[in-house]
Amino acid sequence: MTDKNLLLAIFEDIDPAAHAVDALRGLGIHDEQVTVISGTPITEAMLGRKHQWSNVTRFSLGGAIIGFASGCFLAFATPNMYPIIVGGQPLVPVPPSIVVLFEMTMLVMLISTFLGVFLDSRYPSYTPKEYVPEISDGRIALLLDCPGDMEATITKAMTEAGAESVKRAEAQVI
Amino acid sequence: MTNKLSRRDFLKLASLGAATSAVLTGCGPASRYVTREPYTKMPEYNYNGQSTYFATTCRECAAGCGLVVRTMQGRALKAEGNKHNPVNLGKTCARGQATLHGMYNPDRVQSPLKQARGNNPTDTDWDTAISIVAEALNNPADTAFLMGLAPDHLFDLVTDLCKAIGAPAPIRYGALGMFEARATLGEASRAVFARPDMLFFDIANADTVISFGANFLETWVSPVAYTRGYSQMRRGPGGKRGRLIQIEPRLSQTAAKADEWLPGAPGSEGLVAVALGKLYAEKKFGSAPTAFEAADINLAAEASGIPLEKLEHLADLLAEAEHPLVIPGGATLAQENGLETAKAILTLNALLDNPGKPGGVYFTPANPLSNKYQRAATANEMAEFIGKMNSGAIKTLFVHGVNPVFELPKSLGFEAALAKVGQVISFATFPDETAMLADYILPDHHGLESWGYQRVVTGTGQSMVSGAQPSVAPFYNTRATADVLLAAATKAGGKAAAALPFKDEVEFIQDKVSVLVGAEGGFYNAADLPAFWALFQQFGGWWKNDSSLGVPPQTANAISKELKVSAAKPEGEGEFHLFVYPSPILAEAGANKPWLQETPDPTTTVMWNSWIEINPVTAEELGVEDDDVVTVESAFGVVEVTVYKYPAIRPDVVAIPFGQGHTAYGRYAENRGVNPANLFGTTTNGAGDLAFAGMKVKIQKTGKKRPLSRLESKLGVYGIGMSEEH
Amino acid sequence: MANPKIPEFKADWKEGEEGRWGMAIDMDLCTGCQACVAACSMENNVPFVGEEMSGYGRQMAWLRVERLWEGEYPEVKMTPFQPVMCQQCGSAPCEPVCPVFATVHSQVEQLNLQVYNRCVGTRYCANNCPYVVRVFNWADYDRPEPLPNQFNPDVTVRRRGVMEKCTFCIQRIHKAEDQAKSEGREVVDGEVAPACAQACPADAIVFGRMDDPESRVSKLSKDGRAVHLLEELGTNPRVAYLKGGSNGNLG
Amino acid sequence: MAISANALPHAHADEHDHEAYLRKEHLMLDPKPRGEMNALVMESMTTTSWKFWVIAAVMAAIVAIGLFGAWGYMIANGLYLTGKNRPGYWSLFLVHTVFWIGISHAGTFVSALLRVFKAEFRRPFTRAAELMTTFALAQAGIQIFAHMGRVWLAYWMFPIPNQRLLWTNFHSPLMWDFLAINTYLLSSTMYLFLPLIPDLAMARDRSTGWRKSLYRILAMGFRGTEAEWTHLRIALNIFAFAILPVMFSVHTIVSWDFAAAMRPGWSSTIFGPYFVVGALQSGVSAVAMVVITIRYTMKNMDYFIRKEHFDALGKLMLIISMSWAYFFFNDYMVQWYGGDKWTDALLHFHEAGPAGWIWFMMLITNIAIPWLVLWNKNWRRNPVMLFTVGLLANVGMWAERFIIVPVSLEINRMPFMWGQTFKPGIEVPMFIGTVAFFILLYMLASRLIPLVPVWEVQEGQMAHSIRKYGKEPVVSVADLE
Amino acid sequence: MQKIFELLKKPGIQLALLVVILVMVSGAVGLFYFQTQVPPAQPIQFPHNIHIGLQIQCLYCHPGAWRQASAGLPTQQKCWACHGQLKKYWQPEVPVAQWPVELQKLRGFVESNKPIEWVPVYQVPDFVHFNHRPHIAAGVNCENCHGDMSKKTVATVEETVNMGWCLKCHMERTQDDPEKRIKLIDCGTCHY
Repeated sequence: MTDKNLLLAIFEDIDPAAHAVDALRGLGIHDEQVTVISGTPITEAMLGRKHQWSNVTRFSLGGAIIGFASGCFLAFATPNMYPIIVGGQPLVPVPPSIVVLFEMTMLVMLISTFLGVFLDSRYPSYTPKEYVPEISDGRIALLLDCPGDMEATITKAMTEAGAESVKRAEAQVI
Repeated sequence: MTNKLSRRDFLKLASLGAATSAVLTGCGPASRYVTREPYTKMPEYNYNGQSTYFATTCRECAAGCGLVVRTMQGRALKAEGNKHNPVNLGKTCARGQATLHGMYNPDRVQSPLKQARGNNPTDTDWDTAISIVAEALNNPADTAFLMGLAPDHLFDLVTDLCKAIGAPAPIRYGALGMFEARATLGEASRAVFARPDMLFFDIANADTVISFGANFLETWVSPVAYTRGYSQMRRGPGGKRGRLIQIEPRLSQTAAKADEWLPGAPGSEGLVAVALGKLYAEKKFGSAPTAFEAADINLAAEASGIPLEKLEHLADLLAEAEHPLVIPGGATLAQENGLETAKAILTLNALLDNPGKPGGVYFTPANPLSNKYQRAATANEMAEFIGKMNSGAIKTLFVHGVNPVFELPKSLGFEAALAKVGQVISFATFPDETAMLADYILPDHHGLESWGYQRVVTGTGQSMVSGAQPSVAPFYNTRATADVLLAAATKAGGKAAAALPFKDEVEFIQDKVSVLVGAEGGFYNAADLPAFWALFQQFGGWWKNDSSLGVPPQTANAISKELKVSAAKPEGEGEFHLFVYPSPILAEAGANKPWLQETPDPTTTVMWNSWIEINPVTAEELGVEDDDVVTVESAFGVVEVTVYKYPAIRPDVVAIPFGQGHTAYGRYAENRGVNPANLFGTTTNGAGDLAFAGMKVKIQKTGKKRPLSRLESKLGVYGIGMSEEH
Repeated sequence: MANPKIPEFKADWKEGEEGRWGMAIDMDLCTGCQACVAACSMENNVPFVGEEMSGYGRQMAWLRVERLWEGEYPEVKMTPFQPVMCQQCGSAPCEPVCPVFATVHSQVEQLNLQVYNRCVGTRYCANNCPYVVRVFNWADYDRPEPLPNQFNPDVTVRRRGVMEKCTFCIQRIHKAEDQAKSEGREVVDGEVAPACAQACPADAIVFGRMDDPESRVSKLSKDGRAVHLLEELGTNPRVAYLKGGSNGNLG
Repeated sequence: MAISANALPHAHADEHDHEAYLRKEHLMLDPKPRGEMNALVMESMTTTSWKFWVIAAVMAAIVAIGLFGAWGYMIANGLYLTGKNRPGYWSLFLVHTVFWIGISHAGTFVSALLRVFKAEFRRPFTRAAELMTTFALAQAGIQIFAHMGRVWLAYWMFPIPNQRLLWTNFHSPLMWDFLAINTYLLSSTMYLFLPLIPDLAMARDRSTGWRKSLYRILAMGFRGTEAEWTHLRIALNIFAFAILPVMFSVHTIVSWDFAAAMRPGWSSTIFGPYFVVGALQSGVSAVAMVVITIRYTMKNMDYFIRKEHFDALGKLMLIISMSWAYFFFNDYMVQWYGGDKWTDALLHFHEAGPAGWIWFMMLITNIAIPWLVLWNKNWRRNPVMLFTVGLLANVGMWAERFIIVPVSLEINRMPFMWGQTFKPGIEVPMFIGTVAFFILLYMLASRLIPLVPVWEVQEGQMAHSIRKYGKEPVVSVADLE
Repeated sequence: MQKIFELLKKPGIQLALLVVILVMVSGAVGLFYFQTQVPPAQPIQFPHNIHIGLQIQCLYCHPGAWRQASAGLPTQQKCWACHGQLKKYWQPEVPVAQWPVELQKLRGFVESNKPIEWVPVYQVPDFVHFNHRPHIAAGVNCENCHGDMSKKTVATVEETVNMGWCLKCHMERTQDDPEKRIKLIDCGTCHY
């Protein structure tokens, strides 16, 4: 037995889970020590937890900037690297450049948004994790990082809050 | 002789590498590396990727245009006009441009062949071939030569040979000669100007030209020279743009360039000419001379379908003109009344007082080599010759430069007569119809591989002979016919050997042109033969600097003779006049050149096939549409041909171009289109020329369809498929 | 604000700029004889495609002689023969639409270039050419031996999937320029002629330097009879067509 | 599961009936426990009859021969096998490219636009529509590549450094097209994948064997933590907003391929929106067809897809058909009124030329039939009727592209070079091949990918409830995000 | 064995393996391509070094270079013009069989009167129209492109001749002359 344990409490509905979150706070468990896992997106607010931090928007913004820059490179720099005149048009045509800028901005922005999800969520990761398949059937699970000595207290509090089951979480290949 | 296809041999994985790199680059098969080095000791300059140019003479027709052939590493790349040659002054026609497709044609006869009239051809060797020729020369009385209109040096050689051994003189024939009715023109010239010469019409300096169906921009006599003349006339040397009026049943390419096209009925041109003469004389002098006195103007208008006002208008134009000129065309003379028509037209020229004046009619200059003008045989002469063949009097027939099985009207029965000839020896370069029926094909070089010369008959006022030299080494195991004959003559010995004591063709030609060494007034002068010969090759011939056109004698005589012209009586039954014209692109012998086949006809833009031109109104009456196949039937033959609704043809006339319909002659010509010569009859005119333009034919719908390949868009050009209103 | 100058958006050619090479075609003289078509095909290794293909609009000639019909018999008239080849537009609509720079404008020769080996075959240029003068290699056309002996080594042989068009015989221009340069002079008028102009029996096609006001072609192009095809499109073509009668022109 | 709207106590029987009707009608009001729904979806994926494989095999054969076989043959021999000529340099390949790109639009439209505007009926078939986007774009890509004369050099369109020192020509609408289609293909694929992750995790949790390994790899270790959901939701929001302008830009740029050209009839400023609406017309119709097909061929789909969806799609189709008619009229009107003689000739050629019947067919199938059928609620909700209208609208849109590309190409400013004949060539088997390829891909995907986004459906069901205002039970939706 | 499997499961190892495979494949493709670029053996292993050592100018045997597009390869006459006079070998006491092998080959060509089929080493593709003359005129020396022939026997390809290589030089040499640069980077200068 270590001094820290991972407990997995499974709830059937949102309300008991919210109660459990409150109960945990009462027991002095920090929000950071609790991970909520659910099969359906439920907002932090539903459980009365604080807002989750996400870097995806920053990735998007960064991507948009990189995309714009690469668009600029393609539209403004490459024609000058080997100047070729076509159709009596200027070397760097303004209206077509706007198309290039737009498409490149969007492309890199969306790619980096996508990658942002991956990076933020640490995808892909196939290492064993604490998880039970019932979650994707609609259960809500609280994954508690609890001090070893509080295990019994917490288990009891969870059961009281309406947990279906509380057990030691074991990392498994999922 | 190496014949490397591709430099890509040098890639180790040759086939794979070549294929992939060619596909990847989208370019190839490597034009630059098609090397052909005929000489083992190639001159250094020839080795380095520089072009060498050889002046020679075009052999696509008999006009004698000068060519300059660009060659590189022993292969000919391009035929260009010889800018010194007075006939074409550096210009060429489409046929001249495509001449290389003849030389590099995949279907040439590659070595001497022995065959049983087209069956079981087997290669033979030249020694055997020469002994066979020699044997025939030993029996001169039963030997006959049938030759084309080019080249002249060979004709001269054969003439000398025949004279020496006592064989009948060689006969020349060419379909273009027939289409131009040259004999008729000569006869008319004899009657009007007292000399049976080829005439030169000075279009360049005329200001009003009325052409009776002379398609001088297409195939007539010397098209490049006359096109140049036309161009000068339009620019107007005197600051006045010349005017051209064409009277012809269908709008030909020449008529398309005319200011006015008058669709005169075939056979009525003589009447029109005399009517014009009368109107003109009355306008200009108040009364008409004897020749035109009896002309019936109303009859002319009625017979030709040209309204009276138009005739008056033409007479006005002639009267206003400073340099009026009237030209008789081939089809116009190829009528039963053709000789009278020709006389009428020449007399009209006499009335216009243009003979011997700028913009008028001249005799062509005397040729520096021989002033005898050897014209093509007429239909009558050919019929006579065929009769001789039929009678079995000819044991050996030599054929060179002509394809009578294709070019002669079928009705004359040449093919049947050929079967009665003991032995036929063809010198054809291509496996044409006649060659296929020969016992031996002893292939001559292609024109660009040959030595020779051509007397220029017309097209320039300068007296000239156009020289030919090989631009490349012979591609196949062919041999110059002159060399074959010389070798055979030597072998035969006797008179033949004595008459032709020449080592080879070149020596013979040098002997012939040696009369020009030191001649005065030439483009160049050379004191001795080697120097002359070098210049002769360099400039591609010899010619005088100044014009030496002959002036026809006083014309008063001519206009005081009465002209008897009546409308032509058509031959055969049927409701349509058949108008056959030589295809401006293919002419008589262009059908085997793929690019000529693909060059669109100037007026119809049709490629690769034959068609029959029918007026849209007539077509509607017949119930035929574009691309329908109809049968055209004359008393002598039937052909099936596709309809082209031609908006500019008389409703009672149908036209078929001549040039297609080969049954042999290589993959590009074979079984393509129809040969309208199969429809021709046997009627001849007063000069013995075939009255091919006086045929009547029947047309019947077959219900079949055969789309024509045309460049133009029917939709855009005729608005087919769209109604008029919007 | 005296004389406000409107800035030019599409800036690279200026009104009145003639270009370097030009052609003038006298339609009064052109007899439609097709010598130019044949000459061009022989010079530029243009393949022939056979009856079916050519009838289906796949003829490869770089040059065609147009004519239309007007009226009905007997008042029928054929419009003058009009050879149409690439007009070498100064402001060519075909050029900007190529995604890979396969058709570009030569700044030196002021010609419209087709770089065969760069072409990927989108055929946009052909669509955008108002003169419909570009042809596409729909297949590798068969030229049986020994016809390839005739290939002009100065001109690339094109294979399937590549666009091509009239080049004003740029190989001849280069050769003449190279020759002139090695002799330390400029190309003189009449020194270089494309195959079509060289062959033209009626001398209807005149080729030469447009930037030389004394050259035959620039004089002809300034003639009152000179028009340009589809001038209203502003493509600035380098081929002038002389309409009407040729009275008093040329010497 | 019980995260659901509980039924209110009922006062009257008819109220109860009305509520029952509402529940029967709306999927969002007819919640099932999540586990049950999961089971339904899993079952729909794994229940495969032999007929399925027969059809799949036939499709695969058509793809192998009609598409790849024919294409390979064409690459080896040249484009003379097609019906193209001068002046019809572009023809069926471009028609089919535009056709497939048009179809691809609906996926994004249904999924992103309706997501942005929270149109709840979208939920069960967003994935089906997004799959269509990706697969149709693949077909469009095949057609574009087939169109190229030298497809093996297609990479020259990539703006990458190379030994020739040459870059690409950004003046060219084709280059914009290349960029836009690439952007669209990549972003729509990502947009398909992101919301798929939770469903893949679900499938991972309830499958065994090779499926388990496959889903395990694809789900990438998704558990459903708050953080994961948050990232996903934010990303989806960004995607939904950003992909819409991309979508509009793609079809606008496709239209610029034509509109930027200097051709009568093509050079039109209205082409952008006209093409976009046309794309939606064919795309939404195709979605309707796909949805109907799924509903009647796959197991358990009758729960997820209901008449309300047919109804909604029918309404969409009607609106879009009206807009299309408007844009068509707009384009025609302006060209007719202000066009030069060439445009006049072209418009006349459209109606009176040899392809005139296609022009009239386009008007009938795109305007007359949708307007006559879709106004009626019962007809709209009739799957056979809706399917037929959808099919005809697609035929009509094909006809529209046919009129715009090859038929318009026949008319140019050189009447001598107007077109004269059109023979369809190898494009026909290749088009059939792409249709088969599309169907095949879809069939295979339906075995591998949960076609219904279960979590989205459940999310929707959580948010819906029936509230009573006065005596009327009213459907209300809560904003969960 | 088990350990290897365990190792293989590590993403880093997998990535590294992928990179190795990619490198090998591209190497193989490159080698294949390179192989196709190696010219086959010359008919005569001509020793450039000896001839240059004898102070024979490049342009003596490749005279086209200064006046035309193609530099040209010498004919057998040109070779024999000198070699036919070389006293060293013409002595009766030096029979042909004792000549250097390559010279025997040359004599073979002369006797059989066949052209020497030299294999061009520097090949530009068909669609590139290269011209030696302006290069020589601009002062580019032979060795700039062909390498120092005085150190080589048979010619080898010294530079990767591709468009970038051409352009690099063209751009470098025209840095101060924009007018010339336009000419030298114009597509139509080489491609037509």
